[in-house]
Amino acid sequence: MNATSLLSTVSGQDQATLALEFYRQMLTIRRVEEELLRLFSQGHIRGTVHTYLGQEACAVGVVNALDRGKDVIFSNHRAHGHFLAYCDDVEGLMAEVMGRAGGVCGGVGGTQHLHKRNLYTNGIQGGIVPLAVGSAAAEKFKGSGAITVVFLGDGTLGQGVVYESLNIASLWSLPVLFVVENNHYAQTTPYQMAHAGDLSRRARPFDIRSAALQADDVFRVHTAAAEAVEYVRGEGKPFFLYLETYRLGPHSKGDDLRDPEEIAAYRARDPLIKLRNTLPPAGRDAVEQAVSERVARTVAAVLAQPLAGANP
Amino acid sequence: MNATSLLSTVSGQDQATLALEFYRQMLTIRRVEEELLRLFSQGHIRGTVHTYLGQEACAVGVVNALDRGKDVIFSNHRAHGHFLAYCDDVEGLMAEVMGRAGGVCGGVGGTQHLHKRNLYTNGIQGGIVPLAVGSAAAEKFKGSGAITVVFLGDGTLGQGVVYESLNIASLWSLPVLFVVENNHYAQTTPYQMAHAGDLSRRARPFDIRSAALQADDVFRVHTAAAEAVEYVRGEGKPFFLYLETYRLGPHSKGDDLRDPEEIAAYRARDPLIKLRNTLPPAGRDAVEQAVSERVARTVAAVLAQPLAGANP
Amino acid sequence: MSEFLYLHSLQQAMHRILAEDERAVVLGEDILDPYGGAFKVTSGLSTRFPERVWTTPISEAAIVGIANGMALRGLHPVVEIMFGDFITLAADQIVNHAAKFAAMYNNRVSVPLVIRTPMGGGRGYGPTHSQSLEKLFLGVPHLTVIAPSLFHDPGECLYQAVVRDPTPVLFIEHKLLYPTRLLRPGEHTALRIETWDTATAYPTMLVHNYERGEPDVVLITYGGTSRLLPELLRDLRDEEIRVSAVLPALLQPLPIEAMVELAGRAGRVVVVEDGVEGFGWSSEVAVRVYERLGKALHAPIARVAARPTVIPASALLEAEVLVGRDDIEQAIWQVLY
Amino acid sequence: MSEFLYLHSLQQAMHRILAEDERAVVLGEDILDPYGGAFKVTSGLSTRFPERVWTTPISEAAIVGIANGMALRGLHPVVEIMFGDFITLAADQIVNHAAKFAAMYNNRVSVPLVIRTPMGGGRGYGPTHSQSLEKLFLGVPHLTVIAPSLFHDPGECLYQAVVRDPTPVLFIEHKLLYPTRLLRPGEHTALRIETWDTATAYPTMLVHNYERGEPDVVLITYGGTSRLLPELLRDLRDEEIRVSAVLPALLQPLPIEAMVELAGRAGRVVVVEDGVEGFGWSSEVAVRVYERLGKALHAPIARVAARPTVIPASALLEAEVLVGRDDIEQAIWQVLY
Ligand SMILES: Cc1ncc(C[n+]2csc(CCOP(=O)(O)OP(=O)(O)O)c2C)c(N)n1
Ligand SMILES: Cc1ncc(C[n+]2csc(CCOP(=O)(O)OP(=O)(O)O)c2C)c(N)n1
Ligand SMILES: [Mg+2]
Ligand SMILES: [Mg+2]
Repeated sequence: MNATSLLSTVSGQDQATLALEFYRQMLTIRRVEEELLRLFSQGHIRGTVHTYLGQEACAVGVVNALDRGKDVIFSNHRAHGHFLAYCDDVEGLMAEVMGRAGGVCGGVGGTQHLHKRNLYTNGIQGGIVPLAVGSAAAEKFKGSGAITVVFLGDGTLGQGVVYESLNIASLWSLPVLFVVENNHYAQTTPYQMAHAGDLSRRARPFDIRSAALQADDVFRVHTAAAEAVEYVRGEGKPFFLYLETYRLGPHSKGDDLRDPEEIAAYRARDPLIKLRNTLPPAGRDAVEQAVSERVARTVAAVLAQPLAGANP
Repeated sequence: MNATSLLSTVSGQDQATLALEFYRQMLTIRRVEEELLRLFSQGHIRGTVHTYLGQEACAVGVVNALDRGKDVIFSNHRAHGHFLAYCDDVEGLMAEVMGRAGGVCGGVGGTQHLHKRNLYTNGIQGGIVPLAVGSAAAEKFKGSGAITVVFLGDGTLGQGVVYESLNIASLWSLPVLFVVENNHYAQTTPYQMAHAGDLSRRARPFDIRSAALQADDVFRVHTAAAEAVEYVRGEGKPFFLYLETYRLGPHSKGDDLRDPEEIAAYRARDPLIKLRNTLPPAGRDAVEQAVSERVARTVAAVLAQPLAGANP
Repeated sequence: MSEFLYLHSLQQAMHRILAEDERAVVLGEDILDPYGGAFKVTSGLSTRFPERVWTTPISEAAIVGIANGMALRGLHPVVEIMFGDFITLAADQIVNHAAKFAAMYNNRVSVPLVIRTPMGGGRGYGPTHSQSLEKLFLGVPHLTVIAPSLFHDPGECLYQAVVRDPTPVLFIEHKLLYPTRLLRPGEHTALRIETWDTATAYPTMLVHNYERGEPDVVLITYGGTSRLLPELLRDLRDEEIRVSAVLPALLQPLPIEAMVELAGRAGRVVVVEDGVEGFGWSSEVAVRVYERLGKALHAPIARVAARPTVIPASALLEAEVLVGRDDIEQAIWQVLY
Repeated sequence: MSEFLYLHSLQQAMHRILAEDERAVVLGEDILDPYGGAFKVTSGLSTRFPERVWTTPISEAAIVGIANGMALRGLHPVVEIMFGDFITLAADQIVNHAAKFAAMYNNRVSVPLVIRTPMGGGRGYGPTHSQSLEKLFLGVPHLTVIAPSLFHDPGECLYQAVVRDPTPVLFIEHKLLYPTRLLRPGEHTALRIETWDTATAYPTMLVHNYERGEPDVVLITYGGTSRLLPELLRDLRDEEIRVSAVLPALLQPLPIEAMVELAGRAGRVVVVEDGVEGFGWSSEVAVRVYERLGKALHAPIARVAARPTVIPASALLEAEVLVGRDDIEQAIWQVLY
């Protein structure tokens, strides 16, 4: 079934099922990220790890509006959420981040450089945006019916190649969905210190249809994404979906220099909690237990894997 | 006297004088460019030469709104008009383009790479745009009161670094005037084939004040430029001045593949002729004779110069 | 065949590529007919294959990025960068994207991208339109760099790069070669032209100005400087200097065997590159030859390259900076005596 | 002084620069306090000089372009590129702008710009955050490239680059040096550290593991690999191998004299660079030494560099690719026997 139409056609019963599934996906992301931070602090991960804590509604809302069987996703340094929402490969992801033999990229890529099926990430801000446009052009050329989605952060709107890409996507009528996650910061820089004007309007002069919304409600995101996907696929044109969200964790593993009060205020509006509060306790508990067990099991399994490159 | 205020304060008499001076400047550019094309076809110029035929009202209108004593100009591959309007150094320019010892850059730069006083050009589309922003920042930092102007073509709006620059100029409140000359083509590409949306709105999402106008009337351009300059200097903020113009000559020396009817239609609206038609015959004739003689004299003088790098 | 130019070979190859490989698409600035691209390599393509030839805005980074995306998704994109000088704008897409994906994703993808671009001076275009910037990209892992000489079949090299090569390829065309007649094995009476490694897609060509015996000196070079060889080698033959020129089409990875083999026979070696001197192709070639031949060389290797400065627009100044016939000849005399 | 790290030297220099040179300004991403930049080189600056430290959007091309404009207009901008891997995005501004203006405008302007950036792997950051991309910019005319080792005074080099050097400078800081203690002449009991050319701003340092006599082998390297030398040279001394290491701060233009002089004394040479092998710094160094010493060398020069592939994120794979102590040691044994 095409996810795009999920919301409009589902019955009350199905809607409840969907809510639990979204919760499962969001919670999986949350638990995996928390585990990764813990494993990092215990020395099981080197380098860096950018977590998606607080932004789960974006990935889950958008990716569930896609056709996972054919659509293409480009993502960035903060990709775990997009990756899990897309393919649910917890073990492949954790092993990759932890440099184990079973990682999706064999331990070569690491956290920022992931690939599985039709998902590709890279660690250069903005660099993957034209790739998404090229992918959209290729899929259009092949007549596959696939659309391409690219996730980018507020800070990444500083990169010129993003505007080159917006222009060409619109000029050539390409089926690409630009999803901006404004999580308020680029590393330490509040978006207001990096950008002039209203970020949600950046695609306007290129005649790209846009929508802007608060991304604290996964269903709101999903509805908007489904509409955007329908437009992109149906009209064969780009769309610019601008999501206001907030990063609850540190930029990467390090210090968090933001005002703790600000973080606390956003924590009170945590989209995961917001969704949780709408769920029937039984189903919710079952999901929580299943996710916790799964993640715990996976951590153990990954820690038992040999290090990537270790002689067998 | 600060050129910015020229128009608002001049009497009828002065206005007539100004018209003749603008005509002299525009005609000088026109004659120099025509000579360069002729010299090119005669083998006196190698490489390439991008002429400004038909766009003279842009350079003359804008540059006369500047304070030539301190303001800074960045320009591009099609810079002869900006150069002459700024410093009137016909011999230095022609010698440079013709590879003679007396060229402003000693024959190293050539047509696309000019520098004199506070004017700088380069042959990489878009590359000089952030330099203009940096220049504006430097002059602001030094407290010189100078503003910086950068000329760019419609095609050059394809370059991402332009948007990076617009964002930073606005974010940092820098006194820089972006002047887009939409002459309808980038080399062979009509601007509609290279751009989505309305080009004159490209600076909007960065909260940069903009104005768009037909540039066939040098006084209209000059008035708009003077207002823009006043805003940039007074408020210390960027401005985006979008000029609709038309290139009457070929892109560079080569074939012109445009529809001859289209060119003829624009030739009928030639801004030089338009201005000429408003001038008193006596003054006009005097200017024409003076310019013709000057250019002829200069060509002879330049041809008499040794080639750059020739052993004396 | 005497009119068959380097340019024609590339033009024909582009037609053949699009005719035979339905995954091939072409992107670049001003490449549509009737203009057909600044140097006409894409001439006629947009008329014949209108759906597969895309003229682009002036957005070098995005164009290469888009082609990267196309290649990842199974197409065979060919990008034209109008002047090689502008490749700097695509550096990130080449170094951190095209060349990285295969290895970074543990060899589960390939990026069959070809970037074609004209390099070189000699036409008075000045500092930003005359460089030979391929040197910036030599030493970038997993990037293939090709620059056929006039003794190659440049169209065949291009065909192989687009249709068969799974790696990203930077394909260098020297501006001064476009209007030059190709000299293929068997064609030129005064020179003996051989293909060293007939089995590879990007062969190394050997050009000798003598019939039998061993060379007095071996000249290793590539691409644009090949235009200087027919006359130079003929003149040197008149002086009874036996020269073998070794011209790889492949700059990277470096096919060193032919160079070492010939260099060993002469013991005297000149390495010439069109770009500015220092940290370039000729540095790596020379050091590899030293490493392999060591004391078997009769003289230090002479390296010839452009002077390390900007390339001036005016004729005399430009000629002073660029590599000319005389510079090579002088280097040959230097290693001989 | 035992706690005086490479990082401290740079931090102090930045403060001194801004205090003494009123034309100096600093631009970069996330450089404001309290964060003070990803690697803390700009720590404290924005608090003390709030008007002269500008945090920027993620716009590497524009940042360097803006700094170019500032430099042309008389300021002394220092740009921090957060990771050296991102320098590709500024390649056009470096190659076709910063490095060209002076010569292109017939030496009527100068571009006193400094771009600082951390390079190098070893911290598990993966393929796009671990490279040593300085090699891309070696051979770009009129660009000065500097990479002080831990035997240098990196802060003094930086000070000279910003305050006195009229050319555009690419200033390479290896990530693994930041937390490393500087070893200056006279300071280290086990090694003899000398400054070769005391008169220049960017000197070459000599590090010997013996007191008198001639070296058995000369090790030529720069920057980050210097961190491996204290232990390696001590161990080799225990094996009674006399090693002199030659470490220029200046990568380009290449200060060849010290290298040739020392190499000539030993006749055995190892050249090491942190970046991937091929067409790099060690190629040019080795070829220049061959050219100057020729048959006076007792063995072919051994070159050591990283494997030509992406730099993996995970520990063991990364270590396989990067240059380690053992690679250098092995090369030393190789030239010795
Ligand atoms: C070209 C480039 N410049 C700088 C960086 C360093 N960097 C990594 S993440 C980041 C902030 C990105 O901010 P944003 O786009 O808002 O994404 P977020 O981290 O908030 O998800 C920066 C500057 C980079 N990876 N690539
Ligand atoms: C980065 C770069 N890409 C391509 C070119 C080749 N080129 C020179 S002029 C030109 C067209 C520029 O069009 P536009 O900006 O409209 O200026 P115009 O020539 O119309 O004045 C092109 C593509 C260049 N000089 N620089
Ligand atoms: Mg952000
Ligand atoms: Mg134009």
